[in-house]
Amino acid sequence: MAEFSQAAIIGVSLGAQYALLALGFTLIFGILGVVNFAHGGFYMLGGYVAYSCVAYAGLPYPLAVLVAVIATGALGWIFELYLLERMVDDHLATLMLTLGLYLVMSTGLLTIFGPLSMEFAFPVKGAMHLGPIYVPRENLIVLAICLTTIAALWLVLYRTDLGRGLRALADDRAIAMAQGLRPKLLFPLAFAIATALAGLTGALVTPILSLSPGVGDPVLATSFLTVILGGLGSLEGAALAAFVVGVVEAFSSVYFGGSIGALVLFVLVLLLLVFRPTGLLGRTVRGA
Amino acid sequence: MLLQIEDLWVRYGGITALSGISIDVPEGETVLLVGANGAGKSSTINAIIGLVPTAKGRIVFGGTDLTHIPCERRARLGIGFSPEGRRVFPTMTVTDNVLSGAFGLGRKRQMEALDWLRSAFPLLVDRATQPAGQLSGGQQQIVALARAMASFPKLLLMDEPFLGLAPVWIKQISDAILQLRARGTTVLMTEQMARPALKLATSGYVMRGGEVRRSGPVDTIRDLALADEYL
Amino acid sequence: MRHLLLAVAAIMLPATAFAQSCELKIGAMGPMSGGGAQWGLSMKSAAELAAAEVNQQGGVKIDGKTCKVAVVSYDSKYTPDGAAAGANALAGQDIHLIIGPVGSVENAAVKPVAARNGELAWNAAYATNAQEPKYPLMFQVSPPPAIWADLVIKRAMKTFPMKSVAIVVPNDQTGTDVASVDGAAYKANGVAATSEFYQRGTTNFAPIITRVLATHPDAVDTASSAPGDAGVIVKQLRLAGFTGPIGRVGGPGTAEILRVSGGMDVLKDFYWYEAVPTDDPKVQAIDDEYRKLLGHDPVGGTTFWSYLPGARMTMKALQTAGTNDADKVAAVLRTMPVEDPNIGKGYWTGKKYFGIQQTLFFPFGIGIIKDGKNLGVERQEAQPE
Amino acid sequence: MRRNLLGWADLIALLVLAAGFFVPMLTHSVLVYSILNQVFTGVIAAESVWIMLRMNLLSFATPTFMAIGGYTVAIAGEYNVTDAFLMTAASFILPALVAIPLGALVLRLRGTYFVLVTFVLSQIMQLVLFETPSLTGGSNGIAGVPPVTLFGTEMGTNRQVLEFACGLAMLATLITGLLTRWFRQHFAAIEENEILAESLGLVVWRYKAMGFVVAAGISGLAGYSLVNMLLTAHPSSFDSGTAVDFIAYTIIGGRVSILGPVLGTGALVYATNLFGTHGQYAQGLYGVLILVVVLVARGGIVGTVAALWRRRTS
Repeated sequence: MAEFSQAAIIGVSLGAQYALLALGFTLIFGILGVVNFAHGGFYMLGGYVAYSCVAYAGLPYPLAVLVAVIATGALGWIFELYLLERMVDDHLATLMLTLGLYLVMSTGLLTIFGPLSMEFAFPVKGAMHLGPIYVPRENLIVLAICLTTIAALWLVLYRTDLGRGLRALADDRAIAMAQGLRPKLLFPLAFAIATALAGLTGALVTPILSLSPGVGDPVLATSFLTVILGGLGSLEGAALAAFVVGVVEAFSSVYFGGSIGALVLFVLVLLLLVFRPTGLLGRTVRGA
Repeated sequence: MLLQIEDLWVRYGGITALSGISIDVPEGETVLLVGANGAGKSSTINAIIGLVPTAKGRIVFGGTDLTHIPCERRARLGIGFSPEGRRVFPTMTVTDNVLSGAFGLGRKRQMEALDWLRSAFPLLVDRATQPAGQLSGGQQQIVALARAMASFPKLLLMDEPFLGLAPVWIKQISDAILQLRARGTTVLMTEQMARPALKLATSGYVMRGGEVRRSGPVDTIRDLALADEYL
Repeated sequence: MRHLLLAVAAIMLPATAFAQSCELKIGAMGPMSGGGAQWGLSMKSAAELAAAEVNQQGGVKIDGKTCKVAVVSYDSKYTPDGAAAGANALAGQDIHLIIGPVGSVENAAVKPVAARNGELAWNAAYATNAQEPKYPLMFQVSPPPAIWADLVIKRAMKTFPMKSVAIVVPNDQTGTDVASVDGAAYKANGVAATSEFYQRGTTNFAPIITRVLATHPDAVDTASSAPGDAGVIVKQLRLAGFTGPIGRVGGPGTAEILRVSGGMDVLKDFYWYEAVPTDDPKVQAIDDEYRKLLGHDPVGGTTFWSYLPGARMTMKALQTAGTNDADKVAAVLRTMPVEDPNIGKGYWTGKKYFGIQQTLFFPFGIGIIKDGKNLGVERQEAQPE
Repeated sequence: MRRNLLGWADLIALLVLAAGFFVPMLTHSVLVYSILNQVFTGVIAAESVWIMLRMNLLSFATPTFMAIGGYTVAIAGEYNVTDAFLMTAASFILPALVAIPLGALVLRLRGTYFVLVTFVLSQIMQLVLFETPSLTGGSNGIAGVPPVTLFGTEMGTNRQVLEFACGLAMLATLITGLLTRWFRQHFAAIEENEILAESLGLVVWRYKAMGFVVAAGISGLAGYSLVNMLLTAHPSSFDSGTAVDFIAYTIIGGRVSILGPVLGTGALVYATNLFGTHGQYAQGLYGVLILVVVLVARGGIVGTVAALWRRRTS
């Protein structure tokens, strides 16, 4: 029973992190039609910026996270506006561009910071123990921030003009433009929000786990899996699927071990595809 | 003249869709483009809003040459657009669909538009929170129309608003167009179903094979327009 | 954009532009990007230092001419394809002496290719088939766990008595091989051992740790997990309330584990294997020498130090052989005494385990941290086979 | 209308590859052999990507089927079955057979969803390889695969390995050329507008399935070529990340013609080897190259050359 509760706690905290990443990934895909291979790169960058702020500039950690969010968002903005925007309708070209960016980013970070993991610790330490069950305090804080961010994102998307504009562009770009929505303004903004989410996740999670060049690769794989499960372009689906992935990963790893556990997740995704080819909450998919 | 089209050519790859048409839309009037499928009606509308590029010719709206103005800026100049096949934003609620037509106008004007449209189309109240993709064709047409009107446009473009609709919806939408006209909105609409559309229009153009065959006040084109309808 | 192109061109130039009259090139090949970048870059530092030392003394005499030694590095990306391509690319530049590759994954692919090309290479692979008699040009800089695991475990048990251990490793070749070797060594010492494999690319180990702790082991051994992973494992083990000793009867990287896990207070009780006695001031002096000769810091650490003796001996063998021919250099190498000015005296080993005596066995270290205090790395002398 | 079996682009591609047979007469450089070997393997893999792109499907499944082809050869080698013709057939047919049920699953998907799902397929293959040590050697892979035999003669030298890889690449190009030429209009219709094609009476799934199965077979040939070059079948050779390389080859080369994958592979493999000697900067330089080509040379190498040619002649 202790194991069961422990797995559930781990699953939920994994799910919240995955949700932040997958929401950004889905946002970029849904609105721009771009598969962002650099998503893991922005996660990494978020971690390194926050680390640099703490280690070199002596900023307090919360401020460092804020700087990381702004920096990753700004880079996303610039990348979309100056490179991606030129060929935003060519899905293969945008895929290659994000891939190229990822390679450049990871090489850049490796060159600047070296190959070793950084000494980057979360300022709040320790765990709360309830009998055999424990909950690390840092995980609670990160969970709270993740959930708050998801709620804030939801408010922006569903309760503001900006969100309506973004969703309209996601639904039908040509018609949205004909209604006067400005992609030149909204696309970079959407990309920046998404990369800032990845940066935020990186700044929050890397001090809990580890920060080294290469921590971005698994991020991409997890985002893919989550988005497939949730249904492409569906933000609710991505959020829901993120928690499913987190919980399944936790339970299967606890009960079947690491490598079989990963297989369980994949098999689950395949099974879902047999019965529901559009994912949990997906709709008909636009062509690439 | 609110909208003036002079010698407009549109080409898709090797195919010429419009070969040098000229159309005038006077302020306050409802102008109808009729013709069979492939006559070039939608190409004309799409060229005005900027969804297809013009190969040659000029489109002047309220004194501004639209030729080199991108699509999204044209809408902001005061052109409302209700596209062929409705194309509402399927995942967004009815209210959000309508509000997206008034993007960036500020909260006050958006609410004003919403109140006005809701009083004109009670459907918008009944189905306010339903995703537009789940509505019937006629209901979607109302939403598309309301979305196009939400920015209080000077010119409203309507591409085949009756397409595939039951008579009860045609009636509702016709009433709405008449209301608009009463408010002084200029309308340019296309329609294959000439009969109900002719009741609404003040003047019209009959198109065939990418060219204008005849133009003038409604009465002068009625016979040709109806001949096409049964073609 | 033009600036970018110029920059690319500028980086590409040195490889071709300075074809001096006599320059002998040696290779440094390993992962220099991605998760394993530390290894490849450390190896490169070792090759650079060995070359710089030779150059300082005027270079090597090859076929009657005195040549400067230059290091050409190749990023194998920690893949077999990359490593095989690297072995070929280096051979294409007439390079027959390679410092690297590092891991089993690369080594498996390099073996046949290097044999075909006549290249001598140095690995640090832990795989049970890392060395094979049919590949006589392959050498090893340090022995695999089978040679020292027993010694490390015996020493650890003196400080940390234990009855059971859980070994946590990735499900790759090195992981599975080391888990079985370590497991056998623990069992030989009367410790019940279980292995727990995690998927490569795992970032959060909390589920694995829940599973491990359900079996209530006395100790947990992170064996050959990447140092970054091991650091997270330590951190999360302690968060979960595990108070037993944590070991690392596997690869180097304790400094990195210490950084990632959050320091001595977290690490608490820890024992590990070091390929060289890292606390020895003579070993640490290697870094100063590197700085003196090359003017900047090495990508340092145990991998750097443990690759250096192999690189130095290769230079010496090259000098004696007077030729770049891998077979001749290898022949000299095999007869050379195992000795290094910084590390000390060692032996050739490997015959019993691999069937070929081409593995360097130098003095190594066993480190102990007890109650959050670093007791230091104890020097262990190498034993002749 | 008479249908040509092959177009001029296919013939040029075959000629370019055939030049590989003559390289050993000019040079014995290991580097040249190595690069060419990688190019031939890469061309085969990139062609399987290209076939799917004909139907507007971007596939990351190439390594999955490469693994099946490669491991087929490696396992057969353990039983000393090394006949070139037999193994070529086997490394084509087995992946193609596996592709039938997989295709039924994934071909229902389109666009980016297809991209992501095929990416996941290649990750599943990795886990399958790890979890079946008795068959595939698990994480150790299968080392020491014997060289192929052609008419009973062992093809073990560098030169013979190169010639065999060249032959496989030409075979793959021939199959790709025949397939895409034969179904040219069908593929074009699907690429242009699948829904429209379907409404016009084209049985879309049949052509998609055909393309997917043949592309899988060709990937299998690439796996054969790779294993024969490395003499090792190892899970990390078939990592999902390698799919990215094959896609890059195709897109950088240009997706408009079969010359795209051929030239793109040549250029990028050469660049990889050039950058490889710059150690830690290799990946970044590769990334810069991709960015530059995509931004500056739209349509890839072939598309850009064609555009320049048209500009000159018009």
